[in-house]
Amino acid sequence: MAVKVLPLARTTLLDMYDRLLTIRFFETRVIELFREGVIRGSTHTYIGMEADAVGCCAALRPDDYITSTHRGHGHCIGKGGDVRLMMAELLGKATGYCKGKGGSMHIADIDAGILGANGIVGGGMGIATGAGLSSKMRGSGQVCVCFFGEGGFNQGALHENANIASIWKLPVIYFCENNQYAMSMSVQRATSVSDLTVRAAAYDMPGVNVDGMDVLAVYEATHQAAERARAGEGPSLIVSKTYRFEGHNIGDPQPYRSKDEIEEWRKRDGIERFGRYLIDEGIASKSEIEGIHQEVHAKIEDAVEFARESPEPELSSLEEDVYA
Amino acid sequence: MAVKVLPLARTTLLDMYDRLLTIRFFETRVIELFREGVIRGSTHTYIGMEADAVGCCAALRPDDYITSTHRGHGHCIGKGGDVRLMMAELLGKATGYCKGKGGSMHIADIDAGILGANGIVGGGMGIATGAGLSSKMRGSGQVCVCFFGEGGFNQGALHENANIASIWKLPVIYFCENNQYAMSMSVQRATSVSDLTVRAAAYDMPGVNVDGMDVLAVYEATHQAAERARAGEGPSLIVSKTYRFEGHNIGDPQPYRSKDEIEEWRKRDGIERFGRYLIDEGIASKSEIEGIHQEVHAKIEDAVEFARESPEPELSSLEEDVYA
Amino acid sequence: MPDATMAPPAGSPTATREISYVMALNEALREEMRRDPRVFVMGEDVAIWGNKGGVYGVTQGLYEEFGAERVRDTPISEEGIVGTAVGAAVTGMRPVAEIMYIDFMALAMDPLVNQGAKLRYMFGGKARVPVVIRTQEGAGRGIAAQHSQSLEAWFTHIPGIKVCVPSTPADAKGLLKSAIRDDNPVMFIEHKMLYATKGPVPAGEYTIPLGQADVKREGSDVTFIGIHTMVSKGLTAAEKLAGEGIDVEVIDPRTLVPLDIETIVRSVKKTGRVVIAHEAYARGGVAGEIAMQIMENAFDYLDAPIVRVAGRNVPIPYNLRLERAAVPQEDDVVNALRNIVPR
Amino acid sequence: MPDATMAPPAGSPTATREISYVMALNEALREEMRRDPRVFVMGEDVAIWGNKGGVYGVTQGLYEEFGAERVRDTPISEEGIVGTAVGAAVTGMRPVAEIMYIDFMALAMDPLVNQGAKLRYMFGGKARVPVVIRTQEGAGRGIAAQHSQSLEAWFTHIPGIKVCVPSTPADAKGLLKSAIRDDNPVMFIEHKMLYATKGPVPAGEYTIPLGQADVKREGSDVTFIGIHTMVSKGLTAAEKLAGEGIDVEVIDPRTLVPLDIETIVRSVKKTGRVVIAHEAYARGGVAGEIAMQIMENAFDYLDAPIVRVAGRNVPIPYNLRLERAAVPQEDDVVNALRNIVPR
Ligand SMILES: Cc1ncc(C[n+]2csc(CCOP(=O)(O)OP(=O)(O)O)c2C)c(N)n1
Ligand SMILES: Cc1ncc(C[n+]2csc(CCOP(=O)(O)OP(=O)(O)O)c2C)c(N)n1
Ligand SMILES: [Mg+2]
Ligand SMILES: [Mg+2]
Repeated sequence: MAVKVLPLARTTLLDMYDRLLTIRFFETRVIELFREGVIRGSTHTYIGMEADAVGCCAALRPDDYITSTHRGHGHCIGKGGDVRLMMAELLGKATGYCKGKGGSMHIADIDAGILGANGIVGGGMGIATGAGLSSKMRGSGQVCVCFFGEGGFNQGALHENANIASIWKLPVIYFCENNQYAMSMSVQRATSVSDLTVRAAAYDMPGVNVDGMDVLAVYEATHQAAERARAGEGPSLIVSKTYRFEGHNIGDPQPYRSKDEIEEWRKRDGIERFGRYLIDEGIASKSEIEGIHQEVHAKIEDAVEFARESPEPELSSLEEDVYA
Repeated sequence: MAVKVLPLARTTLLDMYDRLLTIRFFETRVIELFREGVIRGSTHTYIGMEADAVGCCAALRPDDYITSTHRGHGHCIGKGGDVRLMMAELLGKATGYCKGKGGSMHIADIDAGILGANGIVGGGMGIATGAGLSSKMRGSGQVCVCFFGEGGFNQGALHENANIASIWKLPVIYFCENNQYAMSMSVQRATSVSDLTVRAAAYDMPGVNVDGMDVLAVYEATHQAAERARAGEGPSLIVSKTYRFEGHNIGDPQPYRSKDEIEEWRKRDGIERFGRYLIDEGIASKSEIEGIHQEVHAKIEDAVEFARESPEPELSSLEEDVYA
Repeated sequence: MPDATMAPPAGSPTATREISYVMALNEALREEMRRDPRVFVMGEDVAIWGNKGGVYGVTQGLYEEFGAERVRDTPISEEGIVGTAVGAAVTGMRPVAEIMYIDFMALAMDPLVNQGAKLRYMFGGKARVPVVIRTQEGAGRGIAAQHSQSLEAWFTHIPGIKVCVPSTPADAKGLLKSAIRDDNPVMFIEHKMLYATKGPVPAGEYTIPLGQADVKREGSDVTFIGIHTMVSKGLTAAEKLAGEGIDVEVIDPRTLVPLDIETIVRSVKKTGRVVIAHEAYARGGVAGEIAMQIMENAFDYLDAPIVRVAGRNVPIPYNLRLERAAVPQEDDVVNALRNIVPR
Repeated sequence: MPDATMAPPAGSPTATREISYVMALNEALREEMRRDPRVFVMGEDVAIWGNKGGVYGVTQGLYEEFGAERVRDTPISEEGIVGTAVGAAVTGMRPVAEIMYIDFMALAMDPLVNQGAKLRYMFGGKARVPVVIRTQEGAGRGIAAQHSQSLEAWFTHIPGIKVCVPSTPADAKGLLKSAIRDDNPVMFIEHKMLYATKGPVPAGEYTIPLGQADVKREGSDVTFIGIHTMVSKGLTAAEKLAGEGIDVEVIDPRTLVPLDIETIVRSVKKTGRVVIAHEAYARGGVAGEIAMQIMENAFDYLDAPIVRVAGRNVPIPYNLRLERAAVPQEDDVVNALRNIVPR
């Protein structure tokens, strides 16, 4: 695993492990609750990609921003979102992040710098660039990470915003999660280049490939990009090579990829790998790791219970929070 | 001057000179007629950039396509448009290319492969890519040149379409006319890269810089890109370094650039240069060149007369040619 | 109901089958692609997603039959998709481009509105633009504000674009075939909650001309004009209200551009009362336009103000109850019809 | 006319100056930028084009006063401009983004409609989006189909967006200041043919609240509701018709969202007759919406069908006579008003 900026504090490392697991357990429960019928709509799980969000967000300041995607639960947990409020939102409850109005694709926590999941592929790119502009104009030193999938890389919004961020030297990190597919469309079929970092040169920004199954490598890459951003040197592109272990959404029969391929990737699971690392390096004992599992499990169950017991929004809330 | 694919037939070279002059004289008259008040609206002249359109289109087949821009007169003449119909259109006459409905920014000649000037910066990019797709699906061997300004390079449409053309290996040539400014915005202020051909790599296509004041260099670059396109190898990017000698539109006070800069560029005038070349290489005599000047002059005057004498469209035509 | 103008199906002139809206659309595409080699399909996940093509299955099996050349999975590039389709149309092809959700048309308005819709006119009539943009709209699946809008009003406003909004399998098939044969841009707007609905569809070849409303039920007391899901809600309400002695005429315009105002006016002259229903946001929705045209053509026949039953002016919320409250339900339709007829 | 709700100008409470619409807008921007450091301007050619900023001069001189940080020339990237503005708004700034022509909004609908307009609601109220998109619309300059549209109906349809359409210098200034202070997205739509028009503008600080129509002329026979250039056409027509004994009330809604339907209904109850005029394409234009709301609120007071005088359903042509014929002219307004009042 990448160790350039390490050693990180032990508490940081354990917190990262906690977050990785939190995402995995959260999503696992989401699948169950979706099948149970208490979560509706379209839900895209982050299972397999946890190291991206956790490694990246661990390298950020609490007041930094992120913009997320339709596959947003991981980013939200990574950046410090509250699983109770998330789960309540998924169950459409009044106590949820969005008072039940947003659902999976619109969870946001402005105070935690989470500028929202997004149902529009590429929809976060302008918001991220604007957040970078705002940080710069306010002199706040905040950076904004713009998460997007490799499928989203072909949206015009990326081009326009990356150019703007570059010429204005905005503190934005374009973080492309290349999980190999956009629904049924493989990156090979959809995209003109096989190494996506080639596109960074078009915006005169550094572009680095990173192993998205290696949480520390992701941390490292983000850390460097954030330093650069805070130093006023402008945006960066990070391309993480990762994989979603589950279908695009729940119910996807996945005719576009083989079971073997999925199995191959599952073997590289970033959470297992990081767990082994913590033990091998003597950072945590096996029983400490197990303790985290239990804690996280309890936390998720608590969130589910909180969500289940929370009230539905009042019908009167329908016309609240819109002013035109 | 670039001479790799030369020698071109003498008639071709003289025809190119004719077209260069046709554009220059046409535009010069347009400015007068605009000042006179018989041309209305917004008119962007191509003076200074003639070698782009002429060099490029000379390397195309008659049935090839082009898409043009708001600065479209040159492209139209280069691709074989009829100056009578163009001038009549600028005067808003029923005999014009668009029956007086389009004006400067919408002149098209579908039969000549001219898929229209365009009032939307970037508006031709999708059309060009679609024309390439159509050629490919029909197996017609036609290519499509997509002209756009360096300002238009920052439109999302470029990104989306260049990617599509690349993955589908469409016979499209993205021809960027870098005349240094987009209205008041210099390419340096607007664009993340100083060498625009760097962006070709983002779409896995060749990108070449070409001296836009050298009509033969432009011919050569286009010729190669067209060969590649017809061979099924996909799109190319050509970036021409050029300059508009006049303001963005008629009346532009040009606070964004200096008189000296304009003078410097005027010295590199591609028409003068090509005229000297024809004489120096013994391809045409001085008096032949003068003969062309007179012919072109007469042709433009004829076009003006045709336009002036043509009738206005009937009011009844207002609701014609729209079906919904 | 199958339209009177349909060509009788070959062999068995009156034969129909019960098939779903999604399969009716699929048949239309398949038949037109077989008939005309210039017709092709492009869009995100149209080839191999799910059960062999299309997020809602409309293009299923087409990739198997017609191959990758004519069934093109595209990158996620809505502006590029529509732009490319328009360009292909102008140069001799007849593309049917799919935009997965109408909400994403917000990314592709320029190539349709500023290019496709206007080229023919701007060029003095010298271009044909035979392009169909297929998409779907509507609430009901809990996918919230960016995947549930009904935006037909945007397109209805723009000269040069025809707009189809079929509500039954038979209409969906017949209209899509006409749209593909049309030489002008057509926004073909399906509804996500209708895909699974079934209805009788003629067995043979037929088309339904654009611009012909369908009187789905005759009645004398009130004219109900509904779009998409509102048509069946109107029919159900009509049955219910028949028991109360209220006789509802149910009209489905089927195409908003061209709008068959004659059929609507004929009905209004008979009933004197009108309810117009759609899911789209009430403010600026097409109900206002239809009402305006009724007023222009039949004001003196109106015995009561025209009533609209439409989406609330809020983004569509995720929560089930809120989502239901945001768009008209059965009861809203029944109440509007009941209230407009004097007791 | 200056509105009753304006704060009296400091010092000289009634002082006004004759200034142009463009300078009134310029003053509004300047004053708000001085007042609040979070306010900034971005857009194509806003800084140094022409006479020191702005294709139509609205931002002139701002770059000199506020510098490159707060007056930002952008690349030609409409989607990026609006997206960036929305993002800056959500994170504490108050951007005023200029889109040079409303036609180009076709490239930037997603960041406004799917993002800006909905974020606050989707996030359960927890985001504020204080962004103004300034743009201009309308025919009259011979720049044809892609530079002359009037597209206010698109924005009026979408919950979460306020829509301003000022017709006078005083309204332009007062509304723009309110728009900038509003915590929600505002489409601020100017009209290209109004920039040079002059009118009295209060000398001191004032704002005009969004959602307040202005009765520009009182009258008792017919209510004329006009947008942008149609307001002055209505006033001229009213003067002309006064000589014929027809007393026209001229109302300028000034903002389409919120729409001051109360003021309109009050007038309709008095006159019983309504003409609504706008340049936008008739089909799907806001006249239909306003008429619908009148019908919903004052049907029993209507003595005649509401008449709309609006753009023809064609792309705007280049030729001068055709262009004039495509949008309502003085005579069309006069005739509509004359015809609606019984002789
Ligand atoms: C503008 C837009 N187009 C299409 C979609 C439908 N869609 C949702 S997710 C998705 C695939 C996205 O792929 P990628 O960006 O790689 O992210 P991933 O799902 O792999 O995380 C698509 C096409 C959408 N939501 N928005
Ligand atoms: C979408 C869009 N945005 C803005 C404009 C206004 N505009 C017209 S030409 C122009 C500059 C174009 O620059 P460039 O692409 O370099 O072409 P050039 O004028 O230099 O030939 C601009 C901003 C437009 N017509 N369309
Ligand atoms: Mg992906
Ligand atoms: Mg330029």
